[in-house]
Amino acid sequence: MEEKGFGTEELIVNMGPQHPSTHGVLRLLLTLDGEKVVDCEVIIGYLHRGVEKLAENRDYKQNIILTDRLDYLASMTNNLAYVQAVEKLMDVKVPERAEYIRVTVAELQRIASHLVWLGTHAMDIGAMTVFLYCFREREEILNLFEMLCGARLTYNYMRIGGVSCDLPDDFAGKAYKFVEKFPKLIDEYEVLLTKNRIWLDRTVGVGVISGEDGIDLGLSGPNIRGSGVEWDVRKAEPYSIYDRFNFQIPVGEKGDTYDRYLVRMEEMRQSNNIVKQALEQLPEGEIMAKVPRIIKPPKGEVYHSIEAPKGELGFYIVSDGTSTSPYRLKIRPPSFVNLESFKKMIKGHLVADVIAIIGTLDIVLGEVDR
Amino acid sequence: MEDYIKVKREVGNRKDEMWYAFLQDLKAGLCLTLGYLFKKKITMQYPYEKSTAEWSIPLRWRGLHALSADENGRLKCIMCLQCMKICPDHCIKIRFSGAGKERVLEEFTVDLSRCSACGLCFEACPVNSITKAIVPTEKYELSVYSREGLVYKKEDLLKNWYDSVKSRIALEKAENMKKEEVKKEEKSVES
Amino acid sequence: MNPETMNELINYLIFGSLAFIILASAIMVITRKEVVHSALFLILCFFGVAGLYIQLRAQFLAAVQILVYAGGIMVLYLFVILLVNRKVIEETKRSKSFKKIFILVGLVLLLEFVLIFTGTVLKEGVKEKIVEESFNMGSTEYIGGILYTKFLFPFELVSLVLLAAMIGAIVLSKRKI
Amino acid sequence: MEGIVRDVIIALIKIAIVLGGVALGVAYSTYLERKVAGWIQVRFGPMRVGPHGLLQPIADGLKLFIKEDIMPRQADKLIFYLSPVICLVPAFAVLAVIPWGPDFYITDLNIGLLYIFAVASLGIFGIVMAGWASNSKYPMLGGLRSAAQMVSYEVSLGLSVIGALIFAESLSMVGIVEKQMTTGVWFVFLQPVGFVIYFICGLAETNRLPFDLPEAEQELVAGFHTEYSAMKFAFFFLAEYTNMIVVSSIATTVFLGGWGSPFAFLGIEFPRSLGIVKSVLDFGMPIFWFLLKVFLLMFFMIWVRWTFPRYRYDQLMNIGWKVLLPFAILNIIFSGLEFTLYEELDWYLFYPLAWLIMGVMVVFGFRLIKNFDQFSYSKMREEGIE
Repeated sequence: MEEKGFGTEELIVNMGPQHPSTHGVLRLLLTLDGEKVVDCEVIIGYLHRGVEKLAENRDYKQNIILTDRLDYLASMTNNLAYVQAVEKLMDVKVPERAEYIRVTVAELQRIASHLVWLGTHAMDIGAMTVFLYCFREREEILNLFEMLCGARLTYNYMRIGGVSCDLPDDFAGKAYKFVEKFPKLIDEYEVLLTKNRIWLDRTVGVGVISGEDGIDLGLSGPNIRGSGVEWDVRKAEPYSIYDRFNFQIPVGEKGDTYDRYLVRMEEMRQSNNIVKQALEQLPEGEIMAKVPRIIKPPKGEVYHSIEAPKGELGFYIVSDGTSTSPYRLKIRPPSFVNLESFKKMIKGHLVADVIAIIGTLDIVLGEVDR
Repeated sequence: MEDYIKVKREVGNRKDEMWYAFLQDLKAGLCLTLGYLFKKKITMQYPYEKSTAEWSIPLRWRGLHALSADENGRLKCIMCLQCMKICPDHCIKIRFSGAGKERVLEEFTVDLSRCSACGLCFEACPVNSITKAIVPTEKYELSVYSREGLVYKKEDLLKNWYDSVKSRIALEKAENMKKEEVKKEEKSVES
Repeated sequence: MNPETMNELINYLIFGSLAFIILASAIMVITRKEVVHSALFLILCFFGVAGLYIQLRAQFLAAVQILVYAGGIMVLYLFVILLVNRKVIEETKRSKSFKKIFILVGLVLLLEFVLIFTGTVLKEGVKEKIVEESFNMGSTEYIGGILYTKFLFPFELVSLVLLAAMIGAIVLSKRKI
Repeated sequence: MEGIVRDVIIALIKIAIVLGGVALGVAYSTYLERKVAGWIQVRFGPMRVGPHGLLQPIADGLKLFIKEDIMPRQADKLIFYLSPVICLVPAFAVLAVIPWGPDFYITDLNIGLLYIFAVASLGIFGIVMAGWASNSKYPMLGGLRSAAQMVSYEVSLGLSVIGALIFAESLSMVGIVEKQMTTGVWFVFLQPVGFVIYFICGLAETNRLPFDLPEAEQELVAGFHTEYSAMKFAFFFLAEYTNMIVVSSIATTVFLGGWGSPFAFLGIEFPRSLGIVKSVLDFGMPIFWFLLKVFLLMFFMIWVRWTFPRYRYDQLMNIGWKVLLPFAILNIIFSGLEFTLYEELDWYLFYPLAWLIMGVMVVFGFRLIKNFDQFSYSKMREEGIE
């Protein structure tokens, strides 16, 4: 009998693009040895719409709606990043009230985005109920945004030089009510997860990535803060009016899934805090700066990045000075860059960890493929 | 205040050992969900129920387009083509005849199959007498059986306006303004 | 027809059908091309044997037969079959030396059966004695009692052997000690 | 001759009642599952079909009945057809020995519990075969997982009831209940650790969360029944819920006093003056108590499912072999001691002592197997040992 015939064989499993827990149309080509992942190839591009190319043929104002569709779970921050990039290019001073409104909605958006992350991450690991609790709270934020700008997902709210419309009368009250009760609800999620032994088993030591590796791979956002790297654009290079608020950035130590979970949970609390402060300090005044009706920035180029819920979101815009549409627009999407680390994180883990790690990376395919 | 804080990571704590041995972590979760069993439910029974005490469709909702008319039933549109130009998806089509002040609106079509509900057309409209000329309504049930059904003609858009709550609000506002004007005139006459 | 002959007839009918199931499924086991099918028929065969035990009033044995053989061992067989590459199985099946061994084993077994049957069952009076003795043999109490009195030493010995096997399995499966 | 015919007819009637009842119970346990899930998640659950969605199970059944039956081209046809049946039949066969009431059971075997374990262990073939026959990768992985899972947990499941059996001194299901009635103590009070182990293993055997790895929908899409549709899928579904009922009924019989009333210690009896009502109550109340206990256990299973995350495959194995099995064996050793104490001591001495020893056992056991315990396993990784 020949001995080589009894060797084990690797199994190649195609996970996605249609799979319940790849968070969209991500395709993973997994090579399995039993249940162990030996190799993994990440295949993207199923949701490519050519946003960057489209932007070259639309004017600056119309491009705002394209940014809505990048990370469709956090349209507000996408708007903010783009709008601020153009403002930087044109050197526009945004009125105080608009800045406060921007910070309020951006932080509410961060909470909403993290809620979706928590819900789907927990659901991938099997805790269905957390998902519905999270969506209950997200719904309230969406209701607020709906009241504010008339849309629930693709807001198209920010404008170059300010915001499109002022807060409705009852917005501040409702938002404040939400902010008041939200920390208690975070505690509830924590009861279900933080100390639960199953949750600990599934997350502790899974998908570990060290700070150095994270920096090498260009990780950003909660993903790199989970590894103990103190990097947050809001603190490192404060944009808008973030330097006026009292808040802290949570940082993990080990860089595993559990740390990233803790970081995001704490981030929700801090964001909640910022919203509270912003609502309290909200000044009266204009919501739009004086910008020309047809936006034609001077010749030049600009890169501006903000701290989106998923990480550092940057817009690089080149203007030729004569056209009303950008000569070139390049997006640095956090999800796309964060996904790079997937291969490094998954090596040697089991099939079940694949989805745990996709969950912890918090990717949105709209942003990955653009 | 420090900018960065370490998260509290309590894994494998010695003091929690007995807590885990007697399954207390599981008990805590179970108690929470049991509590929720008897709490008030938040589901809205759509389509039987279209609004609740907590939520109803807001006035700013970017729903179906409508062409607004004044209290005499005349379209407010001045055929400036601003909305057509700003629309990123080219879904508005306007045709008019005549020139100058005698322009007549012949065609105003909104193709919802292309529309991405960005709301730029509503914003671009320069008309501002109580409402803009093209306004979003609160309607959100837009499904139809054929693609042709998604193309809204001038008459449909006007009908949308009269169907929506906004026309009533606008009418009330207009009446109020008239009354106030009348009052003002009376006052000025008196003085 | 009086009740006793009726009972006997029913007994024979049951035995006949069980025997048929056992034999037929046993033949199927060795003739099927697909190994999983063979495994399924083997389970059926086990069931037939369990049925025979029940007819002999050895309910405990029947239950254990199903629990251990059908429920435990066959699952492991299936597990192995699912894991092993089909090609390997086919090659093994085609190999001629294996066939020779199997035929040899079969012949030896047949010989044993012939010896046993001529030595016991077919002898005068033995059958009745066996029937009489085995009337209570199958019950749980009887087996429990006999295991802990008459066969205590062998029982303990077997458990020791099993323990050794268990430790051996752990040591073998552990890659580094 | 007449006797045989009568026996057969009575048996058939009993079987019909039990199977019909259980089938209906299964249908409505899906309703219960969805309702409880809904309520826990602050929603309503099914509401549309019938008042409060009461006809939902029937609508679901009809839907599954008229759905297109898809057969993968590469599948092994015979086994693909057979495996849902193989899955369902043992689940129903087990019902034969479950004593719903003192006079209401299909049969009483003197090896009752053994029969249940023997037959119940067969359901796994359906799953493994389904995984293999589909000839597709996700079902295959699901089938393999379930084979390993069922085999592992069956061991602890069997060992966990032995403590109770020491006290019952019988394997017959009716005998076990009657023993609890005569001594007046439910075995759950004598064997809480055994009960907990049994219940956890029961969750694993029925593939319920946190152990629903064979069909973990987030990883393996639907596990072994990914390729199944229509009635064949319905069979798996039926089998799963029937198994839930079976596991709950065994727990009720062995640990929770079977049909015994929880208020039996008050010594209340229905007065003779009630006449025929008394005999109906005498027949009906035990069945009611039994069903109530089964219902509560099933509710608990559902409740657990909608609260916890899911274990990973290797962790599941670790728990089965390195936590539950040592505890089950410890429990057996303890049960021997407990039985001696039970015979020797009065109840006011016995209970505090037994429970104290039990507590010490749990603590000691947790410490002893700590290095294998999942939670400490995380801690170990935390400290970088692995």
